[in-house]
Amino acid sequence: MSISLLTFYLFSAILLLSSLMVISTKNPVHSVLFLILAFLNAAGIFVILHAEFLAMILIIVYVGAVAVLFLFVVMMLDFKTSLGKDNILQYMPIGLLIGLVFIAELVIVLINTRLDLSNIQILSNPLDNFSDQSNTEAIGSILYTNYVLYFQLSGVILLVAMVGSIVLTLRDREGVKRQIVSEQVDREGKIELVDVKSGEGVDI
Amino acid sequence: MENILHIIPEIFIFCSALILLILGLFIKNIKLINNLAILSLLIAVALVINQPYQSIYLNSYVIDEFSSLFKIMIFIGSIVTLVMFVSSREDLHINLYEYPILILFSTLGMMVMVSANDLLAMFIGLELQSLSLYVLAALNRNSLLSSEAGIKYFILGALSSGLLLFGISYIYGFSGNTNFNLIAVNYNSESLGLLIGIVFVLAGLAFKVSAVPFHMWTPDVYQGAPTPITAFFALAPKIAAMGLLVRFLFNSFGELYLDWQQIIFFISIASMMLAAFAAIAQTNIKRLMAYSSIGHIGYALIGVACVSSEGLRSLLIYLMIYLFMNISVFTVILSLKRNDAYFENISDLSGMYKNHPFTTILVALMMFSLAGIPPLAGFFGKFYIFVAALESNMVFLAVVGIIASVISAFYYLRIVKIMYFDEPKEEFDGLNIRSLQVLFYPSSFLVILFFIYPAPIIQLSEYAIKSFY
Amino acid sequence: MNELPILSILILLPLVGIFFMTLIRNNNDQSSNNLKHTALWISFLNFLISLYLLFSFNQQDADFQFEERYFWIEYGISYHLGVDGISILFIVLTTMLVPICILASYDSIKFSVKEYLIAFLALETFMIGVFCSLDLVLFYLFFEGGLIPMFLIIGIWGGERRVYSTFKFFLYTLAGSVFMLLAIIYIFITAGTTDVSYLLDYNFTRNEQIVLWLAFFASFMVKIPMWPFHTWLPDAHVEAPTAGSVILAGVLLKMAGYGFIRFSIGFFPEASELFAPLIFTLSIVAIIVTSLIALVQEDMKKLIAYSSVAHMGFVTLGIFTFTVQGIEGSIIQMISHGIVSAALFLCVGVVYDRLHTREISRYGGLVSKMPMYAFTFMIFILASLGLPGTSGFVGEFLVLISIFSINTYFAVFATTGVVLAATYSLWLYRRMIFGALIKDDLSEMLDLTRREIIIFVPLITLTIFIGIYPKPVIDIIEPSAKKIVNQVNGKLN
Amino acid sequence: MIHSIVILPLLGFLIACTLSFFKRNAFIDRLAEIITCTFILLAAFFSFYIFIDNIGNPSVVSLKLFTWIESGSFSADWSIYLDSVTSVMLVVITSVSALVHVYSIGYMSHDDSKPRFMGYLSLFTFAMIMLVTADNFLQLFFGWEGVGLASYLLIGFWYKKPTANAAAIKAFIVNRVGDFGLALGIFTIFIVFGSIEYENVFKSAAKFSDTQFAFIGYEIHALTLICIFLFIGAMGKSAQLFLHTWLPDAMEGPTPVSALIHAATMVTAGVFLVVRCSPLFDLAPIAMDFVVVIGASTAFFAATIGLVQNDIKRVIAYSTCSQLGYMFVAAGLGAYGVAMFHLFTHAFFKALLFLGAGSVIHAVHEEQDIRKMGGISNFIPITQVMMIIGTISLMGFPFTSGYYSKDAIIETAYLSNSNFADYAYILLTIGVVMTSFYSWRLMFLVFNGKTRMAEEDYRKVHESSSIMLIPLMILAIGALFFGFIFKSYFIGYNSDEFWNGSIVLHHEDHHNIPLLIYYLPAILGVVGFLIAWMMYLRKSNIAKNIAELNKPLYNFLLNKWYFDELYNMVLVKPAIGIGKLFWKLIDGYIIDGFGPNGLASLVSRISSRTKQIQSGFIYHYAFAILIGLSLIITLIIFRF
Amino acid sequence: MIELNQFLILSALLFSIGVIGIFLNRKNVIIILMSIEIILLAVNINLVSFSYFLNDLTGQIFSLFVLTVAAAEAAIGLAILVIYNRNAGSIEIEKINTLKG
Repeated sequence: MSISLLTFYLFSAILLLSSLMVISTKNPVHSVLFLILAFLNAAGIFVILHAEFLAMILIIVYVGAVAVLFLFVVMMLDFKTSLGKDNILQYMPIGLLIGLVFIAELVIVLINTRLDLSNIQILSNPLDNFSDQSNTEAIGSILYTNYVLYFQLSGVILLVAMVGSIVLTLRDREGVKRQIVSEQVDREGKIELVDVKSGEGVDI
Repeated sequence: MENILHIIPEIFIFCSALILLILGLFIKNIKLINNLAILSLLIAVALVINQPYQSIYLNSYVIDEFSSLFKIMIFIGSIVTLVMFVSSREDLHINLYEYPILILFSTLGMMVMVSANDLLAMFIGLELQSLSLYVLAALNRNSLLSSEAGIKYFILGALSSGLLLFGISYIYGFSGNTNFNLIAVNYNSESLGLLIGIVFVLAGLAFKVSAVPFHMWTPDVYQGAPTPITAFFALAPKIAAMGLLVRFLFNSFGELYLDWQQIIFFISIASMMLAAFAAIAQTNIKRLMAYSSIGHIGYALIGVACVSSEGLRSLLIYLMIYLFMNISVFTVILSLKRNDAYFENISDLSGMYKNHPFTTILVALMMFSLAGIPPLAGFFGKFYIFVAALESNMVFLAVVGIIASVISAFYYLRIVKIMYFDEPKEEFDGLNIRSLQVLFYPSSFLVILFFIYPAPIIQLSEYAIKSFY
Repeated sequence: MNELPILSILILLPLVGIFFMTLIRNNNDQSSNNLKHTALWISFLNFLISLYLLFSFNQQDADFQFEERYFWIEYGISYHLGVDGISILFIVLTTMLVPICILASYDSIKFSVKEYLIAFLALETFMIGVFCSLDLVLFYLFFEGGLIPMFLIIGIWGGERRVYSTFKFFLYTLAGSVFMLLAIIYIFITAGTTDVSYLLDYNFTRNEQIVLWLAFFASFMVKIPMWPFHTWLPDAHVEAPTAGSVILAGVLLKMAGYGFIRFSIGFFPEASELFAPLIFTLSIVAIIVTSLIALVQEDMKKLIAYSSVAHMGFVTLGIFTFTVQGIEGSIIQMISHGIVSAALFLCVGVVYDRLHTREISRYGGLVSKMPMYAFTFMIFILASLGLPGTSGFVGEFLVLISIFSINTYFAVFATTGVVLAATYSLWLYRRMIFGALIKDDLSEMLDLTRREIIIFVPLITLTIFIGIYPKPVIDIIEPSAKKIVNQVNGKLN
Repeated sequence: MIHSIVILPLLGFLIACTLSFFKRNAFIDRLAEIITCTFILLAAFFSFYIFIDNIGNPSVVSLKLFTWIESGSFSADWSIYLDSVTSVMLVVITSVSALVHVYSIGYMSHDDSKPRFMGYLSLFTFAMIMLVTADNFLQLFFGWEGVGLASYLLIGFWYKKPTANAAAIKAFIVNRVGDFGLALGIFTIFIVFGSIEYENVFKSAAKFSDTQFAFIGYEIHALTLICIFLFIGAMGKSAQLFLHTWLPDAMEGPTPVSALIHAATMVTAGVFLVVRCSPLFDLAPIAMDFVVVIGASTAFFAATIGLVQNDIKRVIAYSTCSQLGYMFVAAGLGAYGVAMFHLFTHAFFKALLFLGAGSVIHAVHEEQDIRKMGGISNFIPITQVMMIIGTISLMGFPFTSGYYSKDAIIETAYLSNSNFADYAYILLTIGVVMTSFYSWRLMFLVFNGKTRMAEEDYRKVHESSSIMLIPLMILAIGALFFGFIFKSYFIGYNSDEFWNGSIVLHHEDHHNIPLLIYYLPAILGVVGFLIAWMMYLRKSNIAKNIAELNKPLYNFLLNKWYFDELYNMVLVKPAIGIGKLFWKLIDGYIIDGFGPNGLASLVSRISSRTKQIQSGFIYHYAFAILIGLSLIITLIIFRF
Repeated sequence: MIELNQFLILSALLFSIGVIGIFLNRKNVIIILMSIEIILLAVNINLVSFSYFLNDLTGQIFSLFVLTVAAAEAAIGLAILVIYNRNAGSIEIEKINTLKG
C-alpha cells in the first residue's frame, strides 16, 4: 500500500466521519468545528490530486471565511437546542432507508462502471498545455482569458450576495438616535442672533 | 474585445444595475430608480433585437434566435415585475431601492442561462439568478411568511444547485468536457455515469421550472413572497430555466434523446396530474397560481418530451401564451387591494363582478384561457402541444394532458364561480391603479383576441427554433 | 368568391354588437332598456341577413356555398367558412332563436342585463360559427367556445342549484370534447389539413376510423346527449334561465347532431357503419327510458329536458341509417325540436315569470285564466308528441321509416317512443292547464302579454308550416343529404 | 266543390277558434254557431250531391293539392281522392256532423265556451274528411291522428272534470298504441312497395303477394304483416278488443261528441281502413282471419259488458263497440261492401241513439245513471220515439236500416268458408240477443217503470228544444229507411257499379240460405226484447236476483272484464315504476353517482390527499426531491 | 495508485451524507446550510478528481467557481436565516411550516 493510498484513506475516513458528525451533533458549534475539520481533510485530498491552488483556497476561503461566518451566526443566534427526539425517530427509518437506497445506487453505479477515461480525447483545457506552468499559473492563465466572462459574473454573484445580505439584514430601527457628524459639525443656520432687550430675558 | 461587443445587452444590464445601485445611495426617490431600471430593460430589449447571432467564448456562450426570443420574454417578465413594484411597494413593505437592482441582476443571470452553451455558463447563470431570487423572496423583511418563503426557497434551491453540480461533475468527468456541443461526443452506451449526471442536472433544472417532484417549494414560496416577486417567479425564471433545459438537452443530447425523454415524460405527467388535483383544494389565490404554473410547466414539458421541431415550436408558443396569461392574472391579484390592505384568498374575490364588471369578465376569460378553453389563447398553447405530442406518437402523454386539463378546468371555473355567483363584497380600489391597468388590459386583450390572428406568434416560434433545427 | 363575406358578417355582427354595448353604461332602467333594444336589433338584423343567405342559397347545389377561406394559423388550418343544405338551416334557426331569447328575457332578467346580453350575443357568434366552419379546428373553437357564455348564463342568472348544474354542464361537455380535440389533431397530422371539404374525400384506414370515430363520438354523445351521458341536461335545463334553456335545447344540442352528420359519418363511414348498432341501441334506450323518466317528473323543465333526450334519440337513429330519409328526417327533427322544445321552454318561462316555480303540482286549471297560453302550449305539446301536421311529425316519421328499412327491431322500439311521448306530454299538459283552478295564487295569473305573443307567433307559424308543407325545407337539405349518402355508400362499397 | 268540402270545416274551425279568444258574449257565441253550422251544412249538402251523383255515374277523382313530404324515394302529397268508398264516408261524416252541429246549439246552450266547442267539432270533421279523402297512407295517418286529437279535445272539453281529462288522455294514448301499429304498417308498405300511394300500392299488390318480409328476425309474408299492422291501427281507432278501453271512458265528453265521434264517424275509421285496403287484405288470408276473430270476439265481449252497465252512454258505447265488431267480421270475411253498409246504417241509428240519450240526459238534468231514471216517457215522448226507432234499427228489426246490414253480416258469416267463420257466426248470433236485450233494458229503465229520480228533479223533466229534436228526426229517417234505399247499391245488384272498383267485391249467393238462418237474427232480436221486458218491466227483481246468483260473473261484466285493472297493473304501474327506477336509481344513483358526482368526489378526495403531502416542512420537501431522484435513477439503472 | 473509483465513491458518500443531513435534520436550519456545504464539497472532490484523471484543467476551474458561489450562497443563506430568526424568534426547523397545504 503506497503512502498516497494510505493518506487518501486517512483523509477520506476523517472527512466522512467529521461530515457525519456535522449532521448529527446536537450542538451547532460542534457542527461548525467538524465542518472545518472536513474542509481541512478535503484540502488534503485535493493535494493528493495535485490541485494545490484549490487546496489552499479551500482552507483560506472556506475555513477562514465561510466557516467562521457560520460560527459567527451560530453564536449570534441564540438557539434553544432542546428538542424532543420522538419526531426524529419517527421518520428516521424511512428516511435512512431511502438515503441508503440512494447511496447504494450511486455506489453500485460507480463500482460497475468501467472508468476508462483514456479514450476521451477532446478536452477543453488539457493539462499538457500547461506542462511548464505551476497549478496556480495554469489556472490563472485560462481563468482570465477563456473564462473571463464567468469570472466577472462570479464577481457579480458575490456582489449580489453582498447587496442581498445587506438589504436583508440592515434595518433602520425607529427611535434609534444616530450620530450624524456632519450635522453636528455644521453650524450654518443653526445660530441665531437675538437682540435681548434689557430686563426681559429670552424665550428659549 | 470582439466578444464583448456581442454581449452588449448583458453588459448594459450589468452597468445599469451598478449605476442604479450607486444612484440609489444618493437619490431617495425609489420610484425614479425603478423607472430607470424599466428604461434600461426596454433599451436592452432593443439591444437584444439588434444583436448579431454569434457564439462566443469558445462556443460557451451562444447568441441566437432562440436565446434572443427567450431574453425578450424574460425582459417582459422583469419589466412587469418592476411596474408592479410601483403601486405595491409601500403596502407590501418592500419599498427598497435594491428591489429593481436585484431584479436586474436576476435578469442578467437569466440572460446568461438562456445563452449558456456550457455547463459552467449554465451554472453561473443559474446561481446569479437564484441568489437574487432568494433575496427577493425574503424581501419583506418584517414578514414571517416572506422570510419563511425565503428560507424554504433558499434551502431547497441550494440543494437543487448541489444536485445540479453533482450532475455537472459527472457529466464533465465522463465526457471530459463542459461544452454542450462536445459533451455528447464521447458518449457511449456504457456511460451510465453520464446518464446519472444527466439525471442530476435534470433534477436541478426541474427544480427551477418547478416540475413534480421537485416542485414542493413552489406553492409555499409563491404564497409567502411579496406578490410582485411571486409574479416574477411565475414569469421570468421559469421561462429562462425552460430555455436552459431545452438547450442543455437538445444541444448536448439531442441525438440521444431516448434516455432523457422518459424522464421528461414522467415529470411531465406527474406535474400535470398533481397540479390539477392539488390546486382544487387551495384557498389562497397565489398558491393556486403556483399549482397552476406547475401544471402549465407539465404541459410545456410535453413539448420537450417530443424531441421534435414541432415539440419545440409548441413549447415556445406555450411559453409565450403562458407569459401573457400570467401577467394578466398577477396584475389582478396585485390589484385586490382595499384601503391599503391586500387580499389573497380566493374567497375575497366573491361577487367581484358586481363592482367591477369589465375587469371581472376579463379575469374570467383569463381563467378560461388558463383552462385551455377555445377560442382563448390558452387553447392554442395546448393545441400545439398536443399536435406535437401526437406527431411524436406520444398519445399517452396527450391523453393524460387532456384529462388533467379537464380536471384543472374545475379549479379555474371555481374562481369564475366565486367571482360571479357568490355574494358581492366591497369594491377593490386597487383595480383603479393606472400602472397595473397598463399591464392588465393589453395582456388580457392579447390573450382574448389571440385567435383572430395567431400566425405571428407561431411564426416567431418557428423562427426561434431555427437554432436547433 | 368575390361576393360579400356574408358568413363572416353573420359571425361578426354579434361581436360588433357586443362592442357597442360595452360602450353603453348600464346604470338605470332607461339604459338597460337601450341595451335590450340594441341587442334585440342586432340579433334581428342578423336574422334578416341569415334570411338573405337562405334566399340566395342555391338549392340545386349540393356543394358548399358562400365559401370563404383566409390564411389563419398555418398551412392546413385556415379560416374556412361555407354552408350547404345541411348547415344552412341551423344557422337560420340560430339567428331566429336569439332575438326570441332576448325578447323573452326582457322582463325575467333583473340584474346585470348588460352582461347577460353580451353573453347571449357571444353565444350567437359561437353557434353560427359552429355551423358554418369548414375547418375542424375552427369548428372546435366555436364548439367549445360556446361553453363559456353558457356557463355564465346558467351560473349567474340560473336557479337555486345553478352552480352544481353549470359545473356539471361545463365539465361534462368539456370532458367529452377534449377527445375530439385529440382526434382533430390526429387528423391534422395524418391528413395534413383540417379542411372539411378536403377531408370528406380523404380515406382513413379502418383502424384510424374506429379510434377517431370514438373520439368524435365521445364529444357528440355528451353534447346531444345520448343515454347514459345525458344527466347533465336535465340539471342544466332546470337551472338555466328561460332563454338559456331555449338556446340549450334549441341550438346547442343540435351542434352535436350536426357534428354527427358532417363529421362522424362524413369522415368515418366504415366506423359509423360498425358502430351504428351501438348508436341505435343507445338511442332506443334513450327514447324509451327517458320517456319513462319524463313520465314521472315533477318539474316541468326536467320533463321537457328528458323529452329532449328522447327526441335526440330519434335524431341519432336517423343519422346512422345512412339513408336520405334518415338524414333529412334527423335534420328536420332537429330543426323542429329546435323550434318546439325552445317554445316549450318559453312556455314554461311564461308561467315561471308569473309564479316563480317550476313544480307541476303548483299549477292546474290555467286554461281558465290563460286561454291563449293554453292554446299556444297545446300546439307545442302536440308538436312535441309528433302529431301529423306539426313539424315534430315530419322528422320523426322520416327517421322511423328509414330505421325501419334498416332494422325492424330498433324501429319497433323507437315507435314505442311515440306512444310514450304522447303520454308524458299530455300528462304534463293536463296537470298544468286542465282541471279546476283551485289554487289561490293562480287566480291572479295574466294571459300572454303582447311581447309574449310576438315571441310565440313565429314559432307557431313555423311549427305548423313545416308540419304541413315541409317541402321547401327538405328541398334545401336534399341535394346535400343525397351527396353525403352517396359519398358514404360509395366509400363503404 | 270537392275542395270546399275539405276546406269549409277547416275554415269553420279556424274562425270559431279565433272567436273563442274574444271576450265571451252572446253575439260571438251565436256567430260561431252560425258560421260553423252553415259551413258544415254546406259541406253535407255537397257531399250528398257527390254521393248521389256518384250513384248515377261512378267516377274516381284524384286531386293532388301540393306535396307534403318528399324525401329521397319517399313522397306523399296532400290530396283529395274521391271514389265510392270516400263518397259514402263523406256522406256519413258530413251529414251526421252537420246534424250534431245543429244539435249542439241546443245541447250546449248553457255552456261557457260555445265557439270552442263548435270549433272542435269542425276540426274533427275536417280531420275526418282528410282521413277519408287521402290518396296515400300518410295523409290517412294525418287524418287518423287528427281525429284522435279532436277526440281528445272534445272528450276533455269539460276540462274542469278530472275524469274527463283522464278519459281524454286515455283515448289519445290508446289510440296512439293503435297508431303505432298503423305507422309500422305504413313503414312496411313503403319498404315493400316503395310507395305509399293507394294507387301504386293496390295496383301492385298482386305482384307482391308472395313477398316475404324480414321482421324482427322472422320471415313473414309481407302482405299479412302489413295487414295485421294496419288492423292494429284499426283496432285502436275502432275500439276493438284489447284496445277498446278508451271508448267507454270517452263518454265523459259532451253527448253530441259521443254521437259524432264515438258512434258514427271516427270509430268507423278502422272499418274504413280495412275496406280501403281490401286489395291488400284480400291477399292476406291470415290477416283476414285475425280480423274476423278480433271482430267477432269484440262483438261478443262488448255485448256482454253492455248487459250490465248502468251509464246510459256507456251502454250505447259498448253497443257501438260491439257493432264495430260486426263490421270487422264482415270485412274480415271479405264482404267489404257489407261492412261499409253496416257502417253506413250504423252511423245513423247509433247517432240517433246517442243524440237521443243526450236529449234524455238533458231532460233529467245531466244525470247519466239509468238506475236513477225511469218513468219519464210521458214527459219526453218525441225523444222516446226517436230512441225506439234507433233501438229497433240497432236490434235489426225487419225492414229498418239495421236489419239489412246486420243480417247481411250474419249471413255472410254463415256462408263464408273462412277458418273462423263458424266462430264468428256463433258469437254474432249470440250477440244479436244480447244487443236486443241491453238496448231494451236501457229503454225500459230510462222511460218506463216507476221513476227512481228525486221528486224535485222528476217534476222538472222536460222535452228538449226543437233544435235538438229536428236532427233526431232526420237521423231517424236514416235509421229507418236508408237500409232499404241503399241496399242494392251497397250489397245488392248495383254494387259493382256503385263501388266502381274502389273495394274488392266477392259475390256470394245469398239465396241458398235456409229460412231459419235468414230469420234467425230477427227472431233472436225479439227474444232479447222479451227477456228484457220480462226482467225489467214485468218483474223488476229478476235482474237483481240473477245478479245476486252470479255475483262473480256480474262483477266480471260490470268491471268490464277487468281490462282497465289489468292494463293498469301490467302497463301503467310498471311504466311509472321503471320511470322512477331509471330516474332515481339509474340516473341519479348509478350514472351520476359513479359518473360526474362520483368522479368529482374522487377528485376532491385525491386533492385533499395531495394537499396533505404539502406539509410545509422543508425536510419533507427535500425528501420528496430525493425520492423522485431515486426513482428516476432506479428507472435509468434498470433500463440500462 | 489510487483509482478514480475510490474518489468518486468517497464523494458519493459525502454527497449522500449531505443530502441525508438535509432531510434527517430536525434541529435547526444552520445544520442544513452546513449539509449543503458538504454537498458542494463532494462536488468539488468529484471535479478535482476528474480533472486529475482526465488530465484536464477545466475541473479545477469549475471547482473554483463552485467555491466562489458556495461562499456567496452561504452569505445569503445566513442572511435569510438571520431575518427569519428575527421574525420567528427561532430557527427550529420543525416550526417552519406556516406555509403549507
